[in-house]
Amino acid sequence: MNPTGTALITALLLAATAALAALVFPAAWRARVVGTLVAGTGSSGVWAGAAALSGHGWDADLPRLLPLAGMRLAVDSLSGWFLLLIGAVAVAVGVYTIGYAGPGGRGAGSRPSLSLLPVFVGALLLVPAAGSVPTFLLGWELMAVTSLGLVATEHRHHAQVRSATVWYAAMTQAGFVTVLIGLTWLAAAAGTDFTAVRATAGVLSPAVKNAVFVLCLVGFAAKAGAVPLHPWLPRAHAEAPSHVSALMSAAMVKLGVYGLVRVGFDLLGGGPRWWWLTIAAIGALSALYGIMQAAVATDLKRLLAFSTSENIGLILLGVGFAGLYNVEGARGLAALAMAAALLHTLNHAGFKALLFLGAGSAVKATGTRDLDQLGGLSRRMPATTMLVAAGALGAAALPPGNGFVSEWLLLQSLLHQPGAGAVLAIAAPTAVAVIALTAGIGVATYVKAVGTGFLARPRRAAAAGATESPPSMIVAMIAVALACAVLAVLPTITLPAIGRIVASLHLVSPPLDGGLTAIQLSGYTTRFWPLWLAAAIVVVTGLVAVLARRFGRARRRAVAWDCGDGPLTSRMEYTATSFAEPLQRVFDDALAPERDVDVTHHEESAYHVQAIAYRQRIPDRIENRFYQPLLRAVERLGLAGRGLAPGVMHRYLAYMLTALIAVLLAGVIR
Amino acid sequence: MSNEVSGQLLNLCCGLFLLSAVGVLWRRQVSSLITLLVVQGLALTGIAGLLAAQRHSPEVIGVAVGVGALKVGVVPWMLRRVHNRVPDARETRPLANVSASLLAAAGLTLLAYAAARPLVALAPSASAHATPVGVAVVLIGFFLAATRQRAISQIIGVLLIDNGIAAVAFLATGGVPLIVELGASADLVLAVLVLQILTSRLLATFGPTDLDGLRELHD
Amino acid sequence: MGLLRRILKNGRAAESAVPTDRAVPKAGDLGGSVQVRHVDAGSCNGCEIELGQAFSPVYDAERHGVRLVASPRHADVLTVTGPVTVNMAEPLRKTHAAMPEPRLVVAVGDCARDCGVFAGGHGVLGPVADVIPVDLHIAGCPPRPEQIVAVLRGLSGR
Amino acid sequence: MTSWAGAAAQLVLVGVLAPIVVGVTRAVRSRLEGRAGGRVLQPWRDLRKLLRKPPTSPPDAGIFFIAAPPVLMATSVIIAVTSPFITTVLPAGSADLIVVVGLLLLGTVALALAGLDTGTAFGGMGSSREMTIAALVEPTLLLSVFALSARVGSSNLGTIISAAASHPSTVFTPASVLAFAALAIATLAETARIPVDNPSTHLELTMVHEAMTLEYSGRDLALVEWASALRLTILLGLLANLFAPWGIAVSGSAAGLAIGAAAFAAKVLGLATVLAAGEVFAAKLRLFRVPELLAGSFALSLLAVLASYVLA
Repeated sequence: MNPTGTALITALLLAATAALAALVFPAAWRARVVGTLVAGTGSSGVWAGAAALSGHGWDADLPRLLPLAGMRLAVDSLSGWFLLLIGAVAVAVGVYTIGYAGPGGRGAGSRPSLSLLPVFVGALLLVPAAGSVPTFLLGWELMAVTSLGLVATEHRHHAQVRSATVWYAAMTQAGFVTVLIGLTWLAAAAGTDFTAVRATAGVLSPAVKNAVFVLCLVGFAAKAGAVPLHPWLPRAHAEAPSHVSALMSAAMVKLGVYGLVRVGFDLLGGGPRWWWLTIAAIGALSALYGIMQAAVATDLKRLLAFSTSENIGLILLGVGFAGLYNVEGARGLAALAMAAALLHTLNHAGFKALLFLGAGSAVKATGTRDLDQLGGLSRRMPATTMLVAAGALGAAALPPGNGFVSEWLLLQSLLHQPGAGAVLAIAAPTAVAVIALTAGIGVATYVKAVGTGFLARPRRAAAAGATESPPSMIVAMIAVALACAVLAVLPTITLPAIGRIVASLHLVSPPLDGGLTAIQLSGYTTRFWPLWLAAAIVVVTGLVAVLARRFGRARRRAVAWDCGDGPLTSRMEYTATSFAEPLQRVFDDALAPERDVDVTHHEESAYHVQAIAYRQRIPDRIENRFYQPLLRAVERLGLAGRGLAPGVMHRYLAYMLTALIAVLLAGVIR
Repeated sequence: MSNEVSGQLLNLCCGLFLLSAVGVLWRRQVSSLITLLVVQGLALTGIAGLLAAQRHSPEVIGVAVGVGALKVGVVPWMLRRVHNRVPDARETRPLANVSASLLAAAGLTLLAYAAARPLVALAPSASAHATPVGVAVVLIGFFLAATRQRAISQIIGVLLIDNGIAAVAFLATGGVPLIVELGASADLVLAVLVLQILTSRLLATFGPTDLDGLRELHD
Repeated sequence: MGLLRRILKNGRAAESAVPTDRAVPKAGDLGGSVQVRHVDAGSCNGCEIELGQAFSPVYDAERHGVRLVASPRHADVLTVTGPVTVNMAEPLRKTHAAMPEPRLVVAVGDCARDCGVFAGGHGVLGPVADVIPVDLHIAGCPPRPEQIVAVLRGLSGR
Repeated sequence: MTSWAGAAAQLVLVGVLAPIVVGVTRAVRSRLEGRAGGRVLQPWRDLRKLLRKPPTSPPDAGIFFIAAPPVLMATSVIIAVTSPFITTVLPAGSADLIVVVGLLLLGTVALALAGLDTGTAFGGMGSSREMTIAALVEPTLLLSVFALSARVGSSNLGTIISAAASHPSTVFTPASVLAFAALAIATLAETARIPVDNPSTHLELTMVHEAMTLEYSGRDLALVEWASALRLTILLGLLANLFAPWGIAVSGSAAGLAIGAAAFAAKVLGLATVLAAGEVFAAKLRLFRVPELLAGSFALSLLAVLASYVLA
């Protein structure tokens, strides 16, 4: 069997053995064994992805495995890319779990959590490898269910974990239902096997194609956490144990994007313009709203979760514009936009996994996720702080980081207009404005996260008592940081693979060349040297520091200038809330924070105030505007429903009688 | 017996069968309901006997005898035993008053006739034309169970449904295989036993088994 | 454009530069750039007004490279006015300590030199010299802006 | 080789010219205020003195506080070397405008993190405000880039400037005028000049850029001041070259370099004088009026983009 097949089968087998091992081994050894096996699954996933990307397509038919339709696996270059991405994240998470789950048998190290983790990774690998609609749906539902179990790992400790799990379960299953209807409709119209679907996609009636696309769009956008369907994301990612939220945020949400690209470009073979405009619009909305909520979030993992929504928004913008250009006939630019989107999926997987693992190590050491209580970790946990800073550099899309490369590519694809039609003439500048504002606020968000969360003095005893995480967590994070560095400095190593994927999506290969060290738009003078840029920044900084050191005298440690009176306490430091206050005031009407101030006066006179309580909460407006009324309506329906069954015996018999009569009448009338 | 006489007798029995069901709707005292039930049992046994006679098959005769014993003997006896221990004799406040019940019975009978037409068309034998009567009695029994307050009236409603089903079985197929009949009657006996236990326990704990009293249990 | 007309009408308000008097050896390596941080250690604000005038357009100490700065970290010269009160002793010492090494202290006014009229006052701790080492004294209650500019010009050497 | 010579010349020129530009702004301001006016070389004297003084850092400030000045300086130096100020013939061709915007942002982020790392209230206040303003300036910068590069078809600085140099008619289209206005306002915001922030203020509560550097002293302060001066010169230079590209050396010859240097210095100092004069007539905006100003400049840049479509 060719390499892709062997690699994928070994990955799935390893996952199965890891799941069993988790049940068998005692608590002390469980984390170590499962961690290594998950890392093994991940590395064979990477091997499968790499083999698929280098041209070894593979498909296998296992009819007996599933009763009705049998299982069909088909790995082409597109699924190879996502296998590689998921495998890489799984390797890091596997090694990280060894330290994070730790010897104790509770929480992340408990038997159910550690047995579900490999099954989750296996399901993640199964979805892109699926070759037929039933297998895809199986993998999708398996992934949803196992991740649900993992999110609920610590439901005994906190109440909000339970509410997060309920939200997550409801929205994931609702999303799955829409995908189920969409794909089964497609299968009914064009056959269950992907190759059959591709063949008959051309003859499908536009109405069916539009309906299938809309249903799949809703389901996949929900899984990807795009904004109108995002409420589960900040809850699930914040409450899940960090290694799980790293897997979910870096790998699982990407399968939403994979679904969209597979259905939109590959199976249905492109569609009318409004398809891609909706995707781009959803992308823009997710990017802006996600980063605005992240900018004012004070919970570290909630901030990272909303930032995932933002990056998914950017990716969807890339996919949307790829479709738009394709419809306009500018296949070169379409390929460029798709290349930017794909590269950003990998870059985002890199820096987001690093950030979540770093956040996990900080939360494990300090016990709290609230940025207003952290601080001072740079001296207590130097390795974690530097690694989180490296991740933040990538996430904020600043030059030497890997986020900047894919954002640069995305902007380039928007700057060049192919003899613009009216739609593109308006869409492209607005998209550039959205990306720019998102990047700007994103930088502010990550300065807040790193600055208030890790630097200066600890604000609470929990942060003061923090100690560095166990080595296996640091090693995992270093590995991911190195991967991000390679992606930042040599992004061109991914270009041949992206070229092959884009070609398989009926697009021309992207107009990018310029050898190993430069990204050059062929036919234009736009070029950019990620390698030399990063090297220049490092070298010149070193030179300047050394030259300056030669001039003056030694550095002196002195108490910070406190205007002459009492020592500066940690309460005087800027917290995450105060840091984000100007931004929140600027976007006040978009965020609509809820402030309630209640003043308790002295009994004797109303003029003397005893205590003032001030609470401010920034609600998720989209959730309040759409989801709360929906929930209330469902509740009212439920209450009304309860009235139907008051426990009166003959009320039930009456229902049966009327039903019987109705059926008979129907029989009679027809 | 000539064919034509047995045909008339059969129609007589079906008429009696239907009338007794309507009578059950009409009367309020439980004792009169039980006697009407016995009449219906007799009518049903008559139908079964006549059909057995037409078919000359001993098996159907056995079934007719079994049905007769059960419907005329065992069930009414058990009902009377339950009735004697339960003081609330009259159906005080039925949900639908008598005139409304009767109108409903008429409507249900019409519906039964309309609905049973395809059933009759299947096997257009002489007796099959009377199947709508069985269906009508089933609907009426259902209606009775749905609109009566007393637990016992509901039991009688269930019994009517069972008689209706048996009648349909006999009339439509001209004789019911023994096993089917046994199964039906076994269910019947079980139902009556359970209801009897239920009512006696209700009686022991709550006194009058007015179903409205049951509502407080739920809220 | 009333402002423009007034600028053109006023023209240059600064008087001719004041001759410098004795130079201070330690100020040698300031090289014409003096950044001043002012601390009011309990003065009656008479000297503050004169110090303010020293940086006004008329006397314009800035032409000699002297600039007021916000934080002692950025400062080379610390100007202190008024007798050092009990409460201001510690802040004065902290400000002096916060300044990077080649630092000078200029005591402005008689109070800074010998507590002037407030000598023996209830809250007065003593002259500036008792709290931090002083390099230069400017006499006068309050000293004229020219005297202040002359000393500052001496420090900057331009 | 000429490209390296060009780059070296550019680095030296911009490095030397930057403090002078700040000196000129201060001199013009004081002259307009009726003062005798400080020397133009005064900032150099300040730098020389500060470089000799020892830096201090607060007890719990980590690596970020110490590394920020060199990073800030490095980003400015890299932009100075790679962007076409004197000549378009540079070693790696000229920088991409988006990379230049990214590097400026990297410098701002380094300083903001240092401000937070000090653990003082002023440092936090300064970096919070600086990051808010930087977040709001970013769309204006990138949309102006869009307007300028859409016309030429490439966001490479050299291409844009040589295209503008070769046929000057494109410089006076409404699109580039609007883009110029937008970029001018963005420059004021980036370099913390008057309407957004007062560089010579002493009241910490009103500071934005200055508050982050309160803890720096000695050579750290020198690096930060020099880098800020460099950023001012770079942005003024970009404004000058993007919208008045005459005199820039297109060939690598020494004479071309000299003319280019002279033209660049003249243009930048001219712009600095105009900036200083404008500052005398303007007053610092309240912090929460600044977003309205930046929204205005964003609207201008959006109009520039639409104009570049409709009219170009």
